[in-house]
Amino acid sequence: MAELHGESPLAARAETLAGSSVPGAVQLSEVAFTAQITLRVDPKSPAAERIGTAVGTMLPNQPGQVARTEQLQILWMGPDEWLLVGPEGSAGRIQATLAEALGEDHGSVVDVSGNRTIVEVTGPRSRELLAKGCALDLHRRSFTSDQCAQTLLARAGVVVLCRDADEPSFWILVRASFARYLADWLADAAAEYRDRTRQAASVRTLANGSDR
Amino acid sequence: MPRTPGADLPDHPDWLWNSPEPKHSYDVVIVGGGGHGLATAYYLAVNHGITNMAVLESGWLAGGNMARNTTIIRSNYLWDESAGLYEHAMKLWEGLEDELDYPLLFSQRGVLNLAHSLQDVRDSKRRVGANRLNGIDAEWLDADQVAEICPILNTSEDLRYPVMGATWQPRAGIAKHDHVAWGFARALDRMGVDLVQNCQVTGFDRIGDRITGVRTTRGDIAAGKVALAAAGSTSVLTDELGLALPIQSHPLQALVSELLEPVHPTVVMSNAVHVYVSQAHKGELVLGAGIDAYNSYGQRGAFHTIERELTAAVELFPMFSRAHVLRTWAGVVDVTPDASAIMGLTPFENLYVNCGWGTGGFKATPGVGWCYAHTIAHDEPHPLNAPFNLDRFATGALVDEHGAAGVAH
Amino acid sequence: MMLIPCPWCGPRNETEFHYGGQADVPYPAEPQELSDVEWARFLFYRANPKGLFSERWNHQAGCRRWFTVRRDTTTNEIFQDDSHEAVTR
Amino acid sequence: MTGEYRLAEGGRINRDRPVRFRFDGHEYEGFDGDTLASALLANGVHQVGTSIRYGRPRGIASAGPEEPNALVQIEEPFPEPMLTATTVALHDGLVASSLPGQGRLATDPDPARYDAINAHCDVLVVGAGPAGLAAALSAARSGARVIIADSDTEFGGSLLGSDEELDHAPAGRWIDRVTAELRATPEVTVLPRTTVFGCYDDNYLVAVEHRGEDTFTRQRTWHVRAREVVLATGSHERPLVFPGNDRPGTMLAGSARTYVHRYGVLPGHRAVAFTTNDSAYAAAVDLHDAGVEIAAVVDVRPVATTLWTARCVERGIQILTNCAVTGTSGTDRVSGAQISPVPSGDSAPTVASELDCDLLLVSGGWNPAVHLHSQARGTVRYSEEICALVPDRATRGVRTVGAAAGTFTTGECLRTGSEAGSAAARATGFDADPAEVPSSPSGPVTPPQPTWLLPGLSADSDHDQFVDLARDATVADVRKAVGAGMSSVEHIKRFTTIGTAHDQGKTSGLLSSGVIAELLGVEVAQVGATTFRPPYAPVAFAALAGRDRGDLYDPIRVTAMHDWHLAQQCPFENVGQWKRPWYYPRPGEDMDSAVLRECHAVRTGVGMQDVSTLGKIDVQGPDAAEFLDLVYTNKMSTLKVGRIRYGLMCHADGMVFDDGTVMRTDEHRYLISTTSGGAAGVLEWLEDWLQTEWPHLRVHLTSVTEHWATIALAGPRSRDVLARVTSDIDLAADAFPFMSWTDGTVAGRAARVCRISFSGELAFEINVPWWHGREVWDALYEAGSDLDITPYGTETMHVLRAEKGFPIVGQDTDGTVTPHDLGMSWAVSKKKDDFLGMRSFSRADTVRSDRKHLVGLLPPADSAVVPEGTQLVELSELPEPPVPMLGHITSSYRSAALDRPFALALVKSGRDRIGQTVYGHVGDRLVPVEITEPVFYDKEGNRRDG
Repeated sequence: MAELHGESPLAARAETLAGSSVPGAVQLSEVAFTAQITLRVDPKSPAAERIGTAVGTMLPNQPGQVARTEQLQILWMGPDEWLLVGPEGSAGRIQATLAEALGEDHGSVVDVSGNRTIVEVTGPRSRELLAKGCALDLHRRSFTSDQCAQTLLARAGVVVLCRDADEPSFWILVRASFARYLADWLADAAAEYRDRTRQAASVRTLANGSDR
Repeated sequence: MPRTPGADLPDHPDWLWNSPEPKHSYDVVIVGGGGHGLATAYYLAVNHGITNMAVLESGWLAGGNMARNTTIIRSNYLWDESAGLYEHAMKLWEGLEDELDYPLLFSQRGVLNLAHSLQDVRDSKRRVGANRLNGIDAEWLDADQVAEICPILNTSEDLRYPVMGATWQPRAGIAKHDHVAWGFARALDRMGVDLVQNCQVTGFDRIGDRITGVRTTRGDIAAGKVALAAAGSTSVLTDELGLALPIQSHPLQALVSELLEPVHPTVVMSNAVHVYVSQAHKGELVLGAGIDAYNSYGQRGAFHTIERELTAAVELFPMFSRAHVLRTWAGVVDVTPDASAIMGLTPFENLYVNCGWGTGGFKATPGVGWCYAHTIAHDEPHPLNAPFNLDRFATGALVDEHGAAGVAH
Repeated sequence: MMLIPCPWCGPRNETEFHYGGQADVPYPAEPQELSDVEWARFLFYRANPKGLFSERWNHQAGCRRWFTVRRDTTTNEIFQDDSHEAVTR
Repeated sequence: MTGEYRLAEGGRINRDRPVRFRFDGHEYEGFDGDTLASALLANGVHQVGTSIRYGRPRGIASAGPEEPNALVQIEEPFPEPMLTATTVALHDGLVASSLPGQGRLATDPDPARYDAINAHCDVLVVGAGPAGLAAALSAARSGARVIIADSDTEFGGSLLGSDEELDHAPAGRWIDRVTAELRATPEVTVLPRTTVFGCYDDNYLVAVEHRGEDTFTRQRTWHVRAREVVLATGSHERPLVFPGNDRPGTMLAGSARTYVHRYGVLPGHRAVAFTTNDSAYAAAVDLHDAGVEIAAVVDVRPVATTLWTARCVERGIQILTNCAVTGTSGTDRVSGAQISPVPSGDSAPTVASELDCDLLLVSGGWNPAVHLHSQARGTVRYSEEICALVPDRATRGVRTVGAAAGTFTTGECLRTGSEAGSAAARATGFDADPAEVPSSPSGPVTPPQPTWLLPGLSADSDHDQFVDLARDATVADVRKAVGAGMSSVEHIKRFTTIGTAHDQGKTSGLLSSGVIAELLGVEVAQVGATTFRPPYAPVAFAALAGRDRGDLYDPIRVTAMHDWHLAQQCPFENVGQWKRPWYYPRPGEDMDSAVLRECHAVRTGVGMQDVSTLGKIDVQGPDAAEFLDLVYTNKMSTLKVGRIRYGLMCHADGMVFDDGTVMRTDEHRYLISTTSGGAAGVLEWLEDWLQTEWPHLRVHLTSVTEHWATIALAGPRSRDVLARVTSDIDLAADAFPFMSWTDGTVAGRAARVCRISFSGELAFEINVPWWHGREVWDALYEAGSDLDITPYGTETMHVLRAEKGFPIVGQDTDGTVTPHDLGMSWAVSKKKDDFLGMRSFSRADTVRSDRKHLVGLLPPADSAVVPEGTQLVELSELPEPPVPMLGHITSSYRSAALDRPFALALVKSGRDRIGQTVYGHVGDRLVPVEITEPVFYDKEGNRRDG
């Protein structure tokens, strides 16, 4: 649906990401054009209830919790703030649903689809790769599937979303203007895996790798 | 075998100072035996004939920020008020080695303040112009001229924030901080001034709003006048009097490398990327960074500050790549809302305050001593420190040395 | 690198936060009624204790919420206020 | 002294892998597993340099990071200054040279890669000696996440330097078994060659991993956040102070053992051991068994321990108790040691004998490595028993065990280590029992006899008694410091420079405290020691800089149209982290001509600029209007839906800190814009007031900066261009008035179009979602091609706004400027009870009539542009400094429209000086400039509607 959506923030880095992907280590790719809506509402209010009913799941009330429906992922962003991520083209529909459920009550619904793009990081070394710039404990004991966190990755503010803790898969939501920086940083961080496929010298470090 | 040139320091004199017991009473008691306290006592004695005086130090003499700073000396400040005081200090520095008869290793190797953005350039030229009109040596240099003065500096375009030029003060430089403090201390000792160490001031004696002495861990001491020179610890003292001061104490970190063959001929400061570097006399690189964000008296800072500082250092000086950090440390600097000091009278009779020097205290040392001594002796500020009064925060007549904000639009 | 307990996101590295200085310094109710000296107190004067300090932090890189902790300025030990209520300046 | 130094067998070196290297110009061979020091010793090279002050020959004194002497300069594979030969792992192609004082930095760029990684664990074990391995094992078996790090290339610590048996088998087997188990445990990270050098708040420890010269990443910095820490950092042997104690061939006793057992190297052939404790006996015995002739063990204690006496007697090693080494002979290497009975009182020692030797082993006891414990704000105390500093009070979550805690028998180290490991794991919620530990035959250790200064020696010998070999500091230096009145260890350290070298006093620190204590006649405990500061061992700058280099030093923020700008090869301006097009030179154009052309195009035709970088914040809620009235100086509640108003923000101190437009999109909804550099700061500042001061206001803030790509279309022909790409917006001035906005379709994309102008010309600002930005930009560029539509950058934008007298926050202001100073009192509401900054406008200093005002300046029409930053003075000739200054030029350009230079300036009472001539101080010339109104172009504002 690119004709609908024009040019994604990382279109110009598609090759960089693909070229940095190393089978058996990490795969990097952009997940572009998702619909992203910021919702602000008092979680204890009837409006929050109505919204939960309308979208088909209660708004997650635990920090870092992610609720899923068939169409949506609802990320906890703050005590009265959520980010709803849906398939491309659905921003209008989501806004309408939320606005209707919100009614006259105090809250806000803002289309921020263009604000952030998403870098998908998968593969057994995903955690190690992210650990090079992310101070969060991403160990599966501490950061499980359907958990998210707003934090820093390298020098960019990001939302890290754990899609799968067992077959490591993460979404990194990053501001569009920072996306190229982050892609370049990730590519540089992944360079050693590409190198390892060439170098036997890597065996020792693999054995001592921290991604346990 | 010849000794390595420059790898060592000149010897100290055979005698420095006594460590006397405090007397029960003095004409003047100075609280704080750092550079400012010692210099103030020195000029009180030399310029104003006051020698029945004690300098009280809670720990070991000159063991606070005086022992922890990066020893940069310059006077190229923007505003007339600052320029006046710092340039007065600079002139005193230029005669201090002879006056104290002590090898201070005062080296006028110049200071470069780098500009990394168009706004840095505007601000730099503005400051250079102000300096020159105030009679302070200052020049604006473009990137090529900067490279001539400091060839090891990366002035290429590929820096994330390229060096677009710099201000240059040739008379600026460095000195050996301990030697400066010890030079003053030795002179004071000779003039019969008591330098009392391990003597913590815990409170004040007062009659109404008149201060009559101090209480210390080594007994009460009566004093005709009490002058505070305690930098980061000033508010701890004034809290005893319910005297509020607009200062906040922050960690300021520095570090030093191993001894290296001379490579760095001058002093380079970059506010934009938060690092300043000189190569000291023995050959070690001395680096400082910006202050840590939070209040602290811990004399220790956070490691990410050091890492960021070294990243900037290696970007600016690629050849430093494999130099090694030998030691890191931190001082406690007292910062004011306008990044300028507070020096003058207080609401209390016979109590004087000098604080808020933030990161600029060392370079001002003799100037502070001169002006603060005048303030204490005459019970009124010297013209040079008159602007640095407490009232300015009420009137709004600040001396804002933060420099211009980042350019917008 | 301090671990600062965000009441919402939990303990995070100091680098995720912006320091807000002394807590509980409310904006004066009637600024126009204050003398210049009183106004200056609000603008420029903050406590600077050696020891326990009630201070504000903003979880800039996280949930963007401001909160208050009590920290010992000599050891950096932090004692968190339990309340999730909006803090006062 | 000649002969073979490498043993025929033994040691942990790989004799199948010889390694060739060069030192001081000579070719040598060693083995894989050697350090540079062990390889040199194996080649009979003992002197590796000369001392820093006196140029005295110095040899290898230790086998570890505590080495005070053996400093080397690495020449190849890449120059690196000042490493200790005892810690440089030997590798092919290594070329090194001795280093007498100052290291040398490479002039070529460092080709190596360095990076950093964050790690978390339940238990971090620092040190992989007996205590550390046992601790890690106990913790690991509980399932806890464990990291164990050790500086050395292999685990084992002190066990590597002995022939100790564990469970009646060589200790090496136990080491290998435990290491293998740890590597095989899923939640354990094993980090050899990794030095933990810093311990910071909340158990944040920093380490550097030396991954090897041949690896992709040469060094990696580890940032470890540990819930519990076990410090098993071992101890450093302390040398002894006596005349001639610096001659090459003088070596710490324990280190000599290490050379024999670990490297299969004999540090000498005939040795004298001088000691105050048992450890030199172990060395003497082991060296004897390895084939070294032991001339004598010289023990200051009146009686030696039975155990060691027996072992010496078995081997015919003579023991001289109550004796001391009081002098050495030799030139480049020790050739003899003078032995004297320890004199009683002050009677001078009488030299009883001189023993020939080429190796002088010394041991003054052991200093626990309390560095990290102390960095963690743990306290230390002086232990009279072991004559050293030991951990006292520990901080939460930090345990110190083994030799680092003053425990010196292997059995105890194993036991306490195992217990600490399980205790640490338990503290993190794991059910951990202490792992069983192997049996160790090592007997009790008798404490050393405190020995700092040998009594009775004449003062002349002070100059030969070295306290800090690295700094060439002697007893004479300490005596001089004390004689000068110094009593604080901190002062004496600075006076003598003891402890300030590369080793930061690992061997000299406490030794100097002992010497000071004796000279002052006080207890060592009173003297204390200087503070332990990070790093524990030197760390390369580059290792800490990691990968934040070049373009990754700081994020480069770009807009949706960035590739188009790149294609024009325009120079960019760094604005905060943003890259913004500065100007778009055509072939052969310099900046001035390009900017003049761009300005002319906007004034006469049409130009376009990428203004996406401006911050945008969505403000929603029933109290949005009230909130904006509080944070802007002017009134926003009266703004009608569909309209736009310019707004100024001041801090409470009344000084301007940001500005932008406020668009009312709905009764309860606004979209405000901020400066490009200020966006994040403004949002946080707004949240601050909203959350902490006015939580009762029902308002929500959402940053939407990057949601929108924004294009400014400016110039008299801008309406024509826009008309070609939009059908559903009536662009007529009356239908679409200045300072209003409308939604519509532009180039087939949904857009929000505003009629705002920063140039004074008819202008439109087109906002589309980010991913349509490039496409719409292209469409507009295409649509305007026949009108020669001209893309322009920040410079032209600055010129055009300056012609209209619009200030730029941060350029025409510097944090000391009020709206009134800017002549923008019109933007300061008089109808509001309060807003941020209002109270400050009535302060004594802010009501001064002679404040600096923003005014215009006109230099002579034919003159050059006066540089920005130029100071202004009143007199046409410069008096002697200090010269009073009136203010400075904040913006200065050549105007295409006016065909002359012009400027904006902040000038004292500027508005009262309009018409006056003042002088700009350029270089050392004075340039006359006339003070004018700040608006130079279209004062009446006729052009904004086209």
